[in-house]
Amino acid sequence: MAKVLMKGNEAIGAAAIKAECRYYFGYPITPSSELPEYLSRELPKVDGVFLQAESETAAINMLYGAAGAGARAMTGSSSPGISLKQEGISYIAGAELPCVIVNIVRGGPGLGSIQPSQADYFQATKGGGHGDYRMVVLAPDSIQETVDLVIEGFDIADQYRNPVMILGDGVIGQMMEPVEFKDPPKRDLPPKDWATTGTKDSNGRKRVINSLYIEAEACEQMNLKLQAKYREIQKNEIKFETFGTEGAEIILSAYGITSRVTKNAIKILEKEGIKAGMVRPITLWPFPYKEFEKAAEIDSVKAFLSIEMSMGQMVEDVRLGVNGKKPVYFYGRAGGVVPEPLEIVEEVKKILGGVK
Amino acid sequence: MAKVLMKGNEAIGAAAIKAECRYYFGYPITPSSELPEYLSRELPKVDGVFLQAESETAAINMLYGAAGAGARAMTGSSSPGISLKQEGISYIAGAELPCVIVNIVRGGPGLGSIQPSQADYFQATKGGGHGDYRMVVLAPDSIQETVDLVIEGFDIADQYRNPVMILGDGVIGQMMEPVEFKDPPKRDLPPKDWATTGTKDSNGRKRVINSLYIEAEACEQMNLKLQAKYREIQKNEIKFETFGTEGAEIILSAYGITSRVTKNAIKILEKEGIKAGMVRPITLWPFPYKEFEKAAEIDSVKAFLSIEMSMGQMVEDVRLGVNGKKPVYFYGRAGGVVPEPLEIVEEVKKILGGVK
Amino acid sequence: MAKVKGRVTFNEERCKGCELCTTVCPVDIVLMDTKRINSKGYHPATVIEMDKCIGCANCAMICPDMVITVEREKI
Amino acid sequence: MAKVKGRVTFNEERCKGCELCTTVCPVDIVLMDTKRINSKGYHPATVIEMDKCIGCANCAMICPDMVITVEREKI
Amino acid sequence: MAIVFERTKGLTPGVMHYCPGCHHGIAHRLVGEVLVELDILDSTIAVAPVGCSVFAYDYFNCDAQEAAHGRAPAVATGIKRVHPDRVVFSYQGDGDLASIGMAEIVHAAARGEKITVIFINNAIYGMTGGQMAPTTLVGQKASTAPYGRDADHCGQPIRMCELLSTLEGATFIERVALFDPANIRKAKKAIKTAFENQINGGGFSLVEVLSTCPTNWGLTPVESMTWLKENMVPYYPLGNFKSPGEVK
Amino acid sequence: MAIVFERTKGLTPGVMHYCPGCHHGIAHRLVGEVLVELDILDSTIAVAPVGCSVFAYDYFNCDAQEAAHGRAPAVATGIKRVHPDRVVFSYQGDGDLASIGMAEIVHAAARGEKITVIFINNAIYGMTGGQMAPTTLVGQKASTAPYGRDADHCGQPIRMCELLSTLEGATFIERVALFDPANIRKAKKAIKTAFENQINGGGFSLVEVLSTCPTNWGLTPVESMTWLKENMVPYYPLGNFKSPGEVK
Amino acid sequence: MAEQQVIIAGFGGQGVMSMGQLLTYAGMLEDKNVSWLPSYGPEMRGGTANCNVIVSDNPVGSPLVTEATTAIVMNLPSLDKFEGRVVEDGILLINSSLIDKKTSRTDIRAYEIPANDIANELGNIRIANMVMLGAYIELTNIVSKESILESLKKVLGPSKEKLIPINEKALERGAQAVRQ
Amino acid sequence: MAEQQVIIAGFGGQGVMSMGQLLTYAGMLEDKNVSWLPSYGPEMRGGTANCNVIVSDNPVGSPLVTEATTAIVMNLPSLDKFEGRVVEDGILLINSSLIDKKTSRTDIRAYEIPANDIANELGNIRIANMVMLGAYIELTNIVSKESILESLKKVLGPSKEKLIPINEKALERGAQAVRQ
Ligand SMILES: Cc1ncc(C[n+]2csc(CCOP(=O)(O)OP(=O)(O)O)c2C)c(N)n1
Ligand SMILES: Cc1ncc(C[n+]2csc(CCOP(=O)(O)OP(=O)(O)O)c2C)c(N)n1
Ligand code: SF4
Ligand code: SF4
Ligand code: SF4
Ligand code: SF4
Ligand code: SF4
Ligand code: SF4
Ligand SMILES: [Mg+2]
Ligand SMILES: [Mg+2]
Repeated sequence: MAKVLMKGNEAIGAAAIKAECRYYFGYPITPSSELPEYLSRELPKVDGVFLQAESETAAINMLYGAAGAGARAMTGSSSPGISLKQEGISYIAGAELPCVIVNIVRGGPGLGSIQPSQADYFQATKGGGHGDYRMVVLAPDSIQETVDLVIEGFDIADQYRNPVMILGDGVIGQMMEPVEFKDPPKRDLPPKDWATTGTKDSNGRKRVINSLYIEAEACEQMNLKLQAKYREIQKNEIKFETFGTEGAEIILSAYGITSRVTKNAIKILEKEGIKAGMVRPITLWPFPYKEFEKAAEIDSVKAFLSIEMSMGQMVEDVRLGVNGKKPVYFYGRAGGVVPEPLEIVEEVKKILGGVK
Repeated sequence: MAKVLMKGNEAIGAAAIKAECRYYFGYPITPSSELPEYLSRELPKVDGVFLQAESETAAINMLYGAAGAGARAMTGSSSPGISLKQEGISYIAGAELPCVIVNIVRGGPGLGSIQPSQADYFQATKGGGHGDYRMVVLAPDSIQETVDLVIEGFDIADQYRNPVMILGDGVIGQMMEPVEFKDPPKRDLPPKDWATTGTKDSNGRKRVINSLYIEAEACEQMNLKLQAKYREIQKNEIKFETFGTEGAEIILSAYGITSRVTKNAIKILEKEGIKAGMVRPITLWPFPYKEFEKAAEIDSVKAFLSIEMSMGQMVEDVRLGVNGKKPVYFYGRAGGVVPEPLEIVEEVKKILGGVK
Repeated sequence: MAKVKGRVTFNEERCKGCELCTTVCPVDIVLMDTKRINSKGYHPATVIEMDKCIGCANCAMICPDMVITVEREKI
Repeated sequence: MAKVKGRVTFNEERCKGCELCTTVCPVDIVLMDTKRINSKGYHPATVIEMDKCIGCANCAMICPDMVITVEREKI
Repeated sequence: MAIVFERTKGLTPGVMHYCPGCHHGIAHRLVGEVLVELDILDSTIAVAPVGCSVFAYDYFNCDAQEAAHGRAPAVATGIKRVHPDRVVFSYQGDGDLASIGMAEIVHAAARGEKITVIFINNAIYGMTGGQMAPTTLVGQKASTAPYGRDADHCGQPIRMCELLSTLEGATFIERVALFDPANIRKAKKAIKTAFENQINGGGFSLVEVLSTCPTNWGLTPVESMTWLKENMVPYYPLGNFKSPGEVK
Repeated sequence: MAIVFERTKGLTPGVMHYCPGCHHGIAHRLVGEVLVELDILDSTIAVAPVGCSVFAYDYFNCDAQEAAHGRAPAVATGIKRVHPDRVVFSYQGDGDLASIGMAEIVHAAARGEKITVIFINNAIYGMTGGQMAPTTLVGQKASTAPYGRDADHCGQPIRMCELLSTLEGATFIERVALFDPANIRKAKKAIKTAFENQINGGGFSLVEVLSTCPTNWGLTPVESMTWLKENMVPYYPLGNFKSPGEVK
Repeated sequence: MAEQQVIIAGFGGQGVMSMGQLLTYAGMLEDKNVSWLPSYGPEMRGGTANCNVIVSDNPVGSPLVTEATTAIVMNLPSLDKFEGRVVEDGILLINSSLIDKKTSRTDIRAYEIPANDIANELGNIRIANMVMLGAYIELTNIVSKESILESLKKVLGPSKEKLIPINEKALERGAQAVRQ
Repeated sequence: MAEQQVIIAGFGGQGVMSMGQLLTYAGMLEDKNVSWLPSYGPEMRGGTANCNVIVSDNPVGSPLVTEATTAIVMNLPSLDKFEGRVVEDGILLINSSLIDKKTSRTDIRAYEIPANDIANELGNIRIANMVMLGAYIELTNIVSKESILESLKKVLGPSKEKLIPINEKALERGAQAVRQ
């Protein structure tokens, strides 16, 4: 398939269709609305169903129903809307339903701004809903990667019976870049022999989708099962991009669009004779702690700097990875402001001045 | 006032009334329902208003309205209900409205169990809603401390114009212990000269409660203002209990009811000749990182163990505090199971065997 | 008027002693056996004058716990 | 029938050129000034034959942007 | 002798957890019987609510999903859109459907979602211990209305059938009660029609079942029957509000 | 000459951000005029929605709170319960009130919450770029209904006045439109009554204002007026649905 | 340094919760450290209920009783569930009116008290719990009978003060039953 | 190693977004690395709109253009907002039909193009954007006119292919305007 130029939100929709997702339930919100708009046009053409839900709360519960019925299904929204989905996400995780949830993050808290942000990192990675659960959180930095991760995301969801979140931001949602729709790495996906499709399909054996375990001990068992699965995911699914760490004076970490700004900064630093390496987490959960551990052991590395469009969220995971071996600094912009390369360059110089 | 024997949930209600809270908006849910039940009986007696909201979503937004109108007001729920409040909490934090939110945590994820749990730690402390915001999170370990913290919590909320969460669990909500209703430490509280009460009260100067800043730069300013406030809170409001750290071989950390089980374990360990110290965070945010840093520097201390009724949440903050200086272990039970002292004793022995 | 004869059987272990069935029998033969107690601790419902039963199934119809089976024949 | 005389004033900088006011004037004197453009880039509404105005305020009533002030006197 | 009434195969064999005399049991049975009579047990997917009937997923002898409190209509929508050829129904209490789940039920009805809803109105929150529901009668006591529901403070009870009947998408709406065998038979007929309507491709169907909660009403099961008849029925008139055949 | 019409002091002096010809402007003005005429500007607290009128908190010349999308009735409830002697109103769009905020508006009405609601029904989501609303007419195109609203797929539009009128707590309900001066005058009268009802201690009041969204309808403001009259009014009949005086 | 860790268990309607609360209240009146923790949740509906009570001279650690110094069991399922939780040399009080099984433990002090029968004799089946409580305080002396009655007054309120004598009698009969 | 970082800005209806998209599309057709990023949000309603385009031989770093090699401004507010963003020796294209102000920068190459007037002359005011685009590619040669037209065909679809010639003319007139 040739390259096409697509807006991030639309590319997500197209990737979902390519991944054989046929059901979308969602409620519009800037800066993600082109996703439902695209799918309202395109899903009917492939006999899929686009349904505008009355709210984000309804949408996530429709998704629960559809995923529990065995379908590949998706919802999407932006920050305040994702907050409204938290109960539903916890239910989906508890009932182990595979599905994809898109968050095109905007400035918060509250009504905030509609500009790009990364301030929903904690919510996505640590659990905005109640209870011990995890979503696989994929954070692309280009439209091509967005498309690739959406397509693979559906497979990951099905493989582990787990919700997968695509964590983008206003830039990812709104920008256009050329994309190619490629097949994902082949995975052996288990049959959905747990889906409620009527006992016609299961020789009369009744199937139930549920997360209620009234006895604490049973509920603990469910949790232990989830944790075992999460360890499996941590073992198999960590994705990151690392470069220039050997011989670097400082390691910059950033994800999503911020990592591209950071790359520009690294180029400028290079010209000025400062060698900065980079670790870019692609899966925010499972987080590539080991990669930071490794980088922290490089002698030349004096410090880490986490760059985020937030007031400091991923930096905690960076600290957990670095585990005291090197100082970890933070630079962030908030409320919808995207940092500029020169700001990062300045910050790096300040830090290296300080630790030198 | 003499001691009275009260159930945790009712004591929270009584403490709120003592703190001059006159408005409660909530939706029933086990194991927190005695709180709304109590206040439906008692608030009318002091000319207050108890209103059963149609949902947790409505309740948190009623709370927003009432707090914005200048009242001392409260809501409460348990895990799934708190998930539904996440958008509202983010709005309240963004609009800087003082109020108290009670979470009597139960087993999750999903519908889970109704038994006591601490698996909403991340949600409470890192932000279950969208955007960079923080609640002050108070985690009492007895009914007396619950009452004290609820009463002080309203003052903290008013002092900083910030939501305060009381993070309990099924045990805290359901158990009875003797309590005394004491006046909180005196604070100089700022006048609520921002509350919407009609311009009659403000010489015609219009007041607006809001968290929308359509320009990214303005939204960033709001965030910087919030962050400055959060630093102030971190400076002034950290609460913890530490004991037996000097000369300890291991530091146990636990909060809420788990800390009492842990204290029993420490006694047993003492009898067996193992000296274990303890750091009990009372404010989960702001977290007493320094206290862990200090403990990590004690020579005798070989390891830390975080004990939780979750699959490992606070342990991340413990790690951030210890910052690689000593190994940090985790022991937890999930889904509503409360650990028993002997389990902890065993775990400690295993760890000390391992690190020795 | 063709006469009908009925018979009701109680799966007593299921009975929760709610007494609803005792209020709807047209021939008033369903009552609680206050002498006995099932393993759940309830006095089960029972019928003493079975021959009066017309097999109308009212009792079964109102029973929330599916305790009662009803048989009927024309005689 | 007592005659009334009206006068309308346009705060032109507020006008967004929506033309709603032009559709409701009973004497049909409100129209868009296609020659001029205000600083927002809109052709403002205006009245040419002011003496016909009866001060009915229809134009002001329908204007979403509070551009129009209406005066009236009996004559 | 021929068996004229026996345990329906529409329900699983275990004993249900409901309190003695609770109407949930009767309502379950009626639904189970209808599923068997319409021969749709193996093509039906139930959606259980959060409320006393939370374990309905265990009791109905068909596939089932447990929904979050109030969201059963949304979950049912998700299922039905994926399997339009299957029968999907939700079973919900009055707290679930008329309080927290108000938006979901109204919108499912407005969309004309081709699902069937069994709505158990017992004028109280049963499961959580007798708190006030939107359907609690004025003056009725509840654990969050200890002085009796005060209309001036929190309004009068909501009549869901009347409210939903204003929506074009709702094609079958009926209110029934279970306080005597005659009414139970009517209730079953309504439930059957509600499922038939779905099978025939009709829109949204709902049967409101006035029910007792002896435990939280503080009455015996038999007293509860009388209380329901004397207090609930006058406020919640029984009858059909909408039928598929009706001219709009 | 005497001034017979001038800019109301009920609104702040700035220019509003609405598109040319958008009815939000007219509706704002009517509310502002009523607040002034009833002399309640300094005792009123407005609640702004999320929608094109999100900045209403800036425009109404009184205290105001910005609510989360759909939750204005809950926010208004919180305020009114704290200040029962103040006048509280919410101003909401059709997405805000009839979609995401359905539960909140129904329950505020059911409780007989003593607030006034101005409901702007423009049959579309204006702010976010023309997505389908629950009030979008069948066949009408929207950015999420690119082939026109299909009743079989997502039902027919919701008539909120009719739905809310089934609730006892709703004591004044009227639907008005703004497509000509006569109707604008009627609308103002309805808005005034809705506020008077609150001042007099009546229950919940709501005025639904049929409005245009030229930008997202893809029509000129003048064409929009005609489209509204010819398409919306037949489906959404104008008139009073409930009045305080009425016998229940 | 007395400390009692008590589990009280039985059917929903047998007053096990209030028995525990009275004991806790009495402990508080005697300035001891106390806690009361109920089981809660669906097993309470028609099923069994239990509570944990701690009365101690020291501050109460965990309010959960995992090793009971005493278990008071009012019905068979409770015996089965909780006899194993009693510490060596601990006390097990069995309501023998409803439980015809004996305990399988030999390392504890078990007492069989026909509480329902005694209560019936006294004319009020609902005070079987007080019979058990009387036996319990007789054996442990953790609180006085007077404190229990004082607590009962607080709980019953002035309108029901007339019920005090029969409750007192129940306490005494319970004490008698274990006094040999 | 050519790289163009372009800001295109103007009123909502002036086609600045599609101008940027055409350029991006053309870059893609020529196998360059490209990105297009719009401003979004409420300022678009009746207000101003702008987009960032990058066309480069290297992989695109950040899609945000903070230092523009070229700015194309279609109205006065855009000139004021963006002239400062142009790098030294960069290009500033000013739609002089609507902007009668000159740039205050002296370190850049500024061109005034009466795009609306030219478009009007060509009989279609809506192609003022193509005039500007013609000028832009003439100056930078970052993509060919043919690629732009090819992109336009894709965007317009077969039904509107008849509009190609007038657009081509607009491109040429724009090129002419800066060709001296
Ligand atoms: C989000 C959420 N809020 C609250 C609860 C607690 N809760 C469980 S059931 C219930 C009410 C049940 O009442 P109803 O729907 O009338 O059913 P019934 O028990 O009367 O049959 C509530 C409030 C919950 N589980 N989840
Ligand atoms: C929770 C949440 N969901 C979605 C949005 C996005 N959003 C903002 S306004 C709006 C719809 C507005 O439509 P309407 O209420 O009809 O008002 P109008 O703009 O038409 O006046 C939506 C979906 C949001 N801000 N918050
Ligand atoms: S079947 Fe009819 S007659 Fe026979 S016992 Fe039952 S109710 Fe009575
Ligand atoms: S109705 Fe059923 S459960 Fe109730 S008493 Fe009769 S047989 Fe027993
Ligand atoms: S006031 Fe009446 S007559 Fe005068 S211009 Fe306006 S609409 Fe026309
Ligand atoms: S109605 Fe108002 S804004 Fe519209 S054209 Fe007339 S004066 Fe201008
Ligand atoms: S609490 Fe009420 S509704 Fe629930 S099972 Fe018992 S009687 Fe039925
Ligand atoms: S988008 Fe529509 S509703 Fe919003 S301001 Fe413009 S015309 Fe009005
Ligand atoms: Mg109920
Ligand atoms: Mg609208």
